[in-house]
Amino acid sequence: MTEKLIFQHSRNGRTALAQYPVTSATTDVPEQLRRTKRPMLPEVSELQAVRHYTRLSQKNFSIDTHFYPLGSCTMKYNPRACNQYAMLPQFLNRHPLAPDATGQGYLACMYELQEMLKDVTGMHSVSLTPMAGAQGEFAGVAMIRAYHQSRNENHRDELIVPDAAHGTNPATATMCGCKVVEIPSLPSGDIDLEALQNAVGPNTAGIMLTNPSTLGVFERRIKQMAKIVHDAGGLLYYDGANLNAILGKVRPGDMGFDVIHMNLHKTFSTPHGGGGPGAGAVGVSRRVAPFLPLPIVGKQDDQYRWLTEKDLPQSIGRLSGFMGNTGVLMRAYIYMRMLGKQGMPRVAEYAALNANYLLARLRQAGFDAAYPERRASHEFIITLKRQARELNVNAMDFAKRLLDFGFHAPTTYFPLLVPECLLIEPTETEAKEDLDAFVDALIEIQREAETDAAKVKGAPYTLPVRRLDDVRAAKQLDLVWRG
Amino acid sequence: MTEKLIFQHSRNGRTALAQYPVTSATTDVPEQLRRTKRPMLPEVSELQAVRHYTRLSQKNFSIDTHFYPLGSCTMKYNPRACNQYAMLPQFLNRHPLAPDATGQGYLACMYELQEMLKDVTGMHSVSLTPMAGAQGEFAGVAMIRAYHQSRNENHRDELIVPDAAHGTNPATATMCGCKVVEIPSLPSGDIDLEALQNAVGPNTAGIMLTNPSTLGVFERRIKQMAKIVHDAGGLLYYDGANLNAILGKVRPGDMGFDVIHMNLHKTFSTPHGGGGPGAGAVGVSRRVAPFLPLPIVGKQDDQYRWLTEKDLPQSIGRLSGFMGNTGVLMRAYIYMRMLGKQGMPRVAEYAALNANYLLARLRQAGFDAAYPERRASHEFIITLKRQARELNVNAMDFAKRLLDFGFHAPTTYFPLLVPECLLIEPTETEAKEDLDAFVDALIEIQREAETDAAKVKGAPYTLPVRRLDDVRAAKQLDLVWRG
Amino acid sequence: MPFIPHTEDDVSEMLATIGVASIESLFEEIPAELRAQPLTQVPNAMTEMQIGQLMQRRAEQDGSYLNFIGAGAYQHHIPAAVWAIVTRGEFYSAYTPYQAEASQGTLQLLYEYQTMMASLTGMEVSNASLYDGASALSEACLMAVRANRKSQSAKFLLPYTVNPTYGKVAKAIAGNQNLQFESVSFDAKQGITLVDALTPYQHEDITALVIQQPNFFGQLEDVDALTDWAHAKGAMVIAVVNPTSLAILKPPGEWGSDGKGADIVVGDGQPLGVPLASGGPYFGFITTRMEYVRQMPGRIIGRTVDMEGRQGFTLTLQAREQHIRRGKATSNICTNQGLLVTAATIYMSIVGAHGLENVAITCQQRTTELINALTAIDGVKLAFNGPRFHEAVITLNRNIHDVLDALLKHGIVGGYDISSYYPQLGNALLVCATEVRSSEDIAAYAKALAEILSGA
Amino acid sequence: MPFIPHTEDDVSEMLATIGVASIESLFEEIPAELRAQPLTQVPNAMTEMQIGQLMQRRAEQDGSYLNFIGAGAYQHHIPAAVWAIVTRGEFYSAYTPYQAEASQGTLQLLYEYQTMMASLTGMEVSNASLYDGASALSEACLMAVRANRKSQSAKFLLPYTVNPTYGKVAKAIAGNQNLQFESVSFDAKQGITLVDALTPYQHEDITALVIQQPNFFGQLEDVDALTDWAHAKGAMVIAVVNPTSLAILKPPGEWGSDGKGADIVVGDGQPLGVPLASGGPYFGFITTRMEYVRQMPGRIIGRTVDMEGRQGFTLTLQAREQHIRRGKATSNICTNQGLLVTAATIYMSIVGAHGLENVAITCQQRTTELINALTAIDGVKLAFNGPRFHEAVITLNRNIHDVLDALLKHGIVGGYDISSYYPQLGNALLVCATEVRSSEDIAAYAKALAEILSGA
Ligand SMILES: Cc1ncc(COP(=O)(O)O)c(C=O)c1O
Ligand SMILES: Cc1ncc(COP(=O)(O)O)c(C=O)c1O
Repeated sequence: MTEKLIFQHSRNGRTALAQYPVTSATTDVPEQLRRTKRPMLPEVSELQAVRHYTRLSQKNFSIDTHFYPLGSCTMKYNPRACNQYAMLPQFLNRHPLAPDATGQGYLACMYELQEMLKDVTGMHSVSLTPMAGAQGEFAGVAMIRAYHQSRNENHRDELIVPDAAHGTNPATATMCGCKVVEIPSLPSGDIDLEALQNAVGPNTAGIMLTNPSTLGVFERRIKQMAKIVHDAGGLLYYDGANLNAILGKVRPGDMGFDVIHMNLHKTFSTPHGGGGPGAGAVGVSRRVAPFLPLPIVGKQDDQYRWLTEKDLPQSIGRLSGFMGNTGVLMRAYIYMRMLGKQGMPRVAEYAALNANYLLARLRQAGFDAAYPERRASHEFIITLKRQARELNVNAMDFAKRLLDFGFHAPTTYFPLLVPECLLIEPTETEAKEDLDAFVDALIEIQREAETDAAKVKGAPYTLPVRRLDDVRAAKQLDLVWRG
Repeated sequence: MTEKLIFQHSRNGRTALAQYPVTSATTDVPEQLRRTKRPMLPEVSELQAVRHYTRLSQKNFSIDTHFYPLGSCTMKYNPRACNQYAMLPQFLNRHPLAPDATGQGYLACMYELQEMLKDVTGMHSVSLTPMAGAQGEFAGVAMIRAYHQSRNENHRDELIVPDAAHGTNPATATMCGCKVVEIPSLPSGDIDLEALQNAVGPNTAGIMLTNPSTLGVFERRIKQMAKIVHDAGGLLYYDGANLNAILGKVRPGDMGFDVIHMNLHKTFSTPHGGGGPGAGAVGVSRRVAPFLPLPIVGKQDDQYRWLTEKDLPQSIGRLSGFMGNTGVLMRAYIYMRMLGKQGMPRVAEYAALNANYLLARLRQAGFDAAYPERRASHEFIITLKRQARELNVNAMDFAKRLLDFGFHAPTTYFPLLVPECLLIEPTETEAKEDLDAFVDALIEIQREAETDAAKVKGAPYTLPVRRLDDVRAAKQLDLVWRG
Repeated sequence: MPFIPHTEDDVSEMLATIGVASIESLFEEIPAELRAQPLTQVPNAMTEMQIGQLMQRRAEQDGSYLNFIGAGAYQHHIPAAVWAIVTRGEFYSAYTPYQAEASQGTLQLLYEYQTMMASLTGMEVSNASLYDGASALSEACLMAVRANRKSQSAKFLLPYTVNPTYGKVAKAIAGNQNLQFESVSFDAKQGITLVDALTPYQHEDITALVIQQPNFFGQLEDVDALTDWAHAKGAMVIAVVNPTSLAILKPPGEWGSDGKGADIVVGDGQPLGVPLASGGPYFGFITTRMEYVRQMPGRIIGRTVDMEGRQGFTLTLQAREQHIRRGKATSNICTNQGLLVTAATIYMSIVGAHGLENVAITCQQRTTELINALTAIDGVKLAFNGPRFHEAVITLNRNIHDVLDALLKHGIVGGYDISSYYPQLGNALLVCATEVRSSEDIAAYAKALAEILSGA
Repeated sequence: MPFIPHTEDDVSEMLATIGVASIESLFEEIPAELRAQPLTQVPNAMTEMQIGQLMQRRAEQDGSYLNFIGAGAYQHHIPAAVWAIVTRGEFYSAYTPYQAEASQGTLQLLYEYQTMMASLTGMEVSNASLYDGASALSEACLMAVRANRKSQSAKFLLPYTVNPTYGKVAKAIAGNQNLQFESVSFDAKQGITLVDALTPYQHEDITALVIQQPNFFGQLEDVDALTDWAHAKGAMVIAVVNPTSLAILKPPGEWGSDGKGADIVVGDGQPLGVPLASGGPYFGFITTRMEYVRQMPGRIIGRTVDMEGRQGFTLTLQAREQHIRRGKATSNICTNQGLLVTAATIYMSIVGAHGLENVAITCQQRTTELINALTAIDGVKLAFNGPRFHEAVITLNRNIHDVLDALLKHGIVGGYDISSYYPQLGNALLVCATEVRSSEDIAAYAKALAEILSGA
């Protein structure tokens, strides 16, 4: 059923009276500064709001309701404990600018989180402040620039980015005023070292790498790459979106990376919330440490405090109004404490097991792996190029039809260089029988594609809406409701 | 989609390790007292449990998702604040047998709840301990018996119960060792006074009445009835399931009732939780007060404490292991404080407005009211006798078809004396346009019944299951899963 | 208006449709002299913010204590997921699943619950809940009167080792139908009921013997011997059990040397994911053998199929219940404790069989640790020998009330004073430590108690 | 294993299917010399019970204070319903709505959110969120460079009355693309930016003027005059606003004597249902006019129809975004603050237009009450005259740091020390009282401060 808009439940004068102070006063704001017409906020009862948004929620797929193998997104179980204990009243009611003395419990968590993240990444220092992966990337590249500037190498403004990179990588380079130098991947999925060698030069600021890459394979010659870039005077940036694949197994610091960001909302299982919030903590090697973004938690004589510009005068500065997405950090902290030291490598191990198992089963079922010679990391790519060509059923069609089978679709059409790709990341928290059911569904869809392609192309059928008209959405812009 | 049973997700050795203490110890329980085979509890991951029960929940209709006009059940909005503040950690972690000194905040709420309930019912004293309406009835009838016994009128064991009464009324009488004397209702919906006069006698313990009755009308001659019963030496029991209809407008104490129970899970909006818990607080007139069930909160010098057998030696005793459904009582307390004194009569007023409006609209649409000459209380009865006879579409069919329109069905086939009845209670928290949509649905179903009866009789179509085979359920008993 | 959506326009349109001039007219059938005066004891309305602040203050007034009381309600770890799901609107704000098709979530969950409880207790069938453990015992006794066709007496043996409140409740509830309860004394050394104590009733018509395992003192009864004694003479056995303990204790369904087991099993489900919350809401469970299912009180869910042959769930055997059978029903219960059963079902699913076993073992260890720490103190003695679960009676050389008061100042709720129930035990205190009490907690208790008893 | 469902059987079957002998083999492509050593700084695993107890202790260590700080984050009443719904798994654990058909819940909510924010700010379009208010200002500046075709300078006027942290963040983020920020001084009496202070820039190429309303001091700027000045010279106006205040203040979309309004509006959405939580997660909002929509950063939801003509919602104008446009995108933002927007949307729905107005008015009253109570104390002065919203600067005759420390002992967080940002103001303290602060709270503050300042 189509759900009305909340505004369509609205009636003039209807109101949830328990929810705001009653006052007969009027404002003393001078007339020329005053609002004259009420904003169009809904006027509904509390029940209407509760019912409306409860019903809306049911129209979502989510980890809590569906297998959600969205590649590059690490949709693993978000333990409920993380939410419950991050939301204790004392934590929620504390003002960010209240004295550190009133937040020693909270700061202890943040400090320990910094320490744990250093350990799992092998970096020298960590700042928790970036509010998502992309802001972590921004902080990282800004630090790389600040590092070069501190050495009077202001001209180093070229960032090397593989063609398989996530869009945030080149976009970040631009935001930092850098130029992007793209290098290709080889058919094996590894980076073309020769191209890299040719790409570096006196203007090289560094390289942005994801390892395992977004192609779902581990970059085997990472040490050689590090040497090439370092020899050219550049730094290595690690995009930590795929950290889940190697947690506790290899550390970016040991691979030679100078700067990394982590997606705590992936690897450390904080919820994605239908788009966010995330947390993109950054880690750096010793030489980049002076440039870390503020604030950072310091510890002195068993007291914790936020470090400021005075402590870190070379910092690239502040990236948020306060301390970043603290509540997300709390959730990540709780999760990491529950995993413990033994739990970290286990994450990578079972993520890899699930991915490689799913890959093996799909290959047995006749699907084409994009990198058939390679081990999967925590994710892998199936290409439906053949199906698209022979049956005129493409990756999008498979994706939409999967929804009817009760599975969220894998990531489609990313990375861009693999045609008709499905990037599949099961994560370690899914059970074998659910992976098997997913394989069965894909086999069934393949069968449908062969016998009744129109059925697949018309999917989905069982969701609140059929396939949506994206072209109309972009052409006849309807971005706010006008009644 | 059919949801697997949780046991079907179970695998030997699968476990949610974060959720229990790890121990290598074994128990020192002597062998002959020890369990040898593990119980068949699910062995699933935390995610599997979360996903399973989240998905199951979506298969329910509920107030938070649907209009739920279930007559006699007062399915009004359950404010979320009641849940949040009843579940503050200090409240949840307190042991019931901890000293009263550690529960002064909680006891203050309970004491004030007692005071407020006295006020809205017009009774002399209140005990909060009964755990649902039926246990409140039990306490009430037990008190009536204790009262008679205290006057050496042990023989008074006949309880008069109108034919329209809820099943718990006669069942309670039996549980208290009383005999049930049934009296009929008149075509007007009022009790047959003559029959009442004939029914009373020297063995009369009392009468159990719901007013407004389950026929959805106010018993107009309640004063006369009270006189008849009192003159015969009996007491009047008020079944408070319908208190919502008259809250703040008439008080049972003023009508002449000696004992009442309230359904806090109806009138005071505590959640029904898919079947319970409830809270069936009882109120009594002064002469019945010594017999109240324990415990009760007393106040002395600004300190609160639980009264015991020492304080109330004539009490009928204890009905629960501790203090009754305290968490439900907390929620009712919070709700009552949010309504406040002005909010109480408003509940009755708008409940009556909604019921009478719905009745008027349905009558205009051609449906038959069971008591067309009467005002509706907070609920009313439509009889589909005509439809059953002429179209072979009965109340059950209408009810099931309503589900397809996104409305929970009204109460069907209760009270028993009105054939093919729908007992409809919209409650005060529903908006006019939702009532209108409900009327539209019934009109449409009526149209379907006239043109395509099979369609209505085959309903529902859009729910997780079609109509269920109740006969098979009762004949081929399948009450536990055997793998 | 809080919780009322009507606008002025709504009201006038609705009144016009009804054909009356004012809302007041809707109450015209109520005799004028009965109309209520404004309320005096209900304060003015508070906003949600105000009541929230008040409740927060009251919660802080109650404070947080280290708790060492069990006595029928046990503090356990509850996975955060449990109440996050329980309080979802679809479970929280649904009514009894009368419309099965619109209640499959609740119904399937209850069917799963019945399966779990039957298995945990070793019985064949379970209902969907009763109010609490104490009232469940009353219902079990009433049920036994119906089920034990051999017995006419309606007489029950109720050992002193059964929770005394359960006894009080049984008398208050079942006493009205003239059920009689005879107390049975316990062995002073082991704190359990010996068969010897039953012999006076050897030749009486006894409807059922009640056996609580672990008993009120936390001690383990010799359930096989007691069960054999009862069954040999045609009495039923009603087991009162703690569900956590059943992860390691022989299930009632296997009690007796022939393994035939108890006839009816009841208990309080609180330990399975329900917070202490000053006493409720908890839930009572009852399980029995298939042959007695029609005598069982409360709702029962059955699995069946729909018109298309798909699996579905529905209320069944309703002819036992008040809404059908009225005065002849097995019980008057209607609203039960569904939401708590929801919690317990999710709890059992998450913790699982292996987890529950670990919980039980850890509780037992912690209590042993507690006993060792406390009885190491001068003036503290263990009351009973023999195996126990996670509770024990200790005796002090000082008035219990004063000691508990003094402990409170240390932030400790030190146990439940049972001296008035069992004067023969002297200054007897029932103490309990579950898995939530750490070794540090126990040490803190021992330190405070030592201080208090040494008169420091 | 916590959160991992694999049984031993599963593992061996899966390895067999893959055709390897051990899980370790799956990592064989990783050069051996890179393999990690066991972790040293990550402690052993805790159970949920243990971490829960630890967090409870840490929360108690933080304690509860009466808070009088605002300075960009405001304590408001949040209806219990808001977070009960926000934390439902379907909202909480969903990803970005890339598969529109499986994300209609989130998408429709975001469309409703866009509508509310556009209306609240008086603009035509809104995105679906940015990280927070401070970073939103940076994005707005970058957007203005793209949108203001008349300006080549990338130079911004940033009055001192704008939250200083917002300025720092703008420099840290937008500075990398060589945007320049010029500070503008404020009137010492009224604490607002006068047009006079802008005249030095009269003949410079200015890309945009930033106006914060209410400004960092809580004072109300003469937004019409400032807007007129900017627009007259071809500079854009970027408004930084508090959404609560917009219930009573002229929306930026109407600023200026011609009512044409600001060009880009940003702010922090925290006051709309998001708890303080030591600083986050909050969310940034940005709204603008339709003509600039293609320059706007972040996700945008559009309403469209499905194959059957039914209403549906989807991400649109994605060609602005990094995943399509990569190095040429309007911003690098990907993950945003969706869950907080969920909270804000539900908050605005429940509180409503009338409610938000009452909240705003009450905040203003409370702050007036607070100022009156505090300035009645010897040694306390109000820094600025003129209209304000719910914050004010007071100056003390004592070192602020010491006073705040002393207030802490009374359980009071007394305000935000801005003396280091604005040395010219002396011992300046920014104080705030919203609707959650009662008259008693305010009296308690005044009493404690009087005591401290009188040197008692
Ligand atoms: C490989 C990769 N890099 C970077 C990002 C950006 O992270 P975020 O969305 O948290 O900004 C993502 C995720 O979206 C990603 O998958
Ligand atoms: C009229 C009436 N009386 C009594 C009851 C019994 O109340 P409870 O279900 O709380 O036991 C009900 C509700 O079910 C009822 O509607």
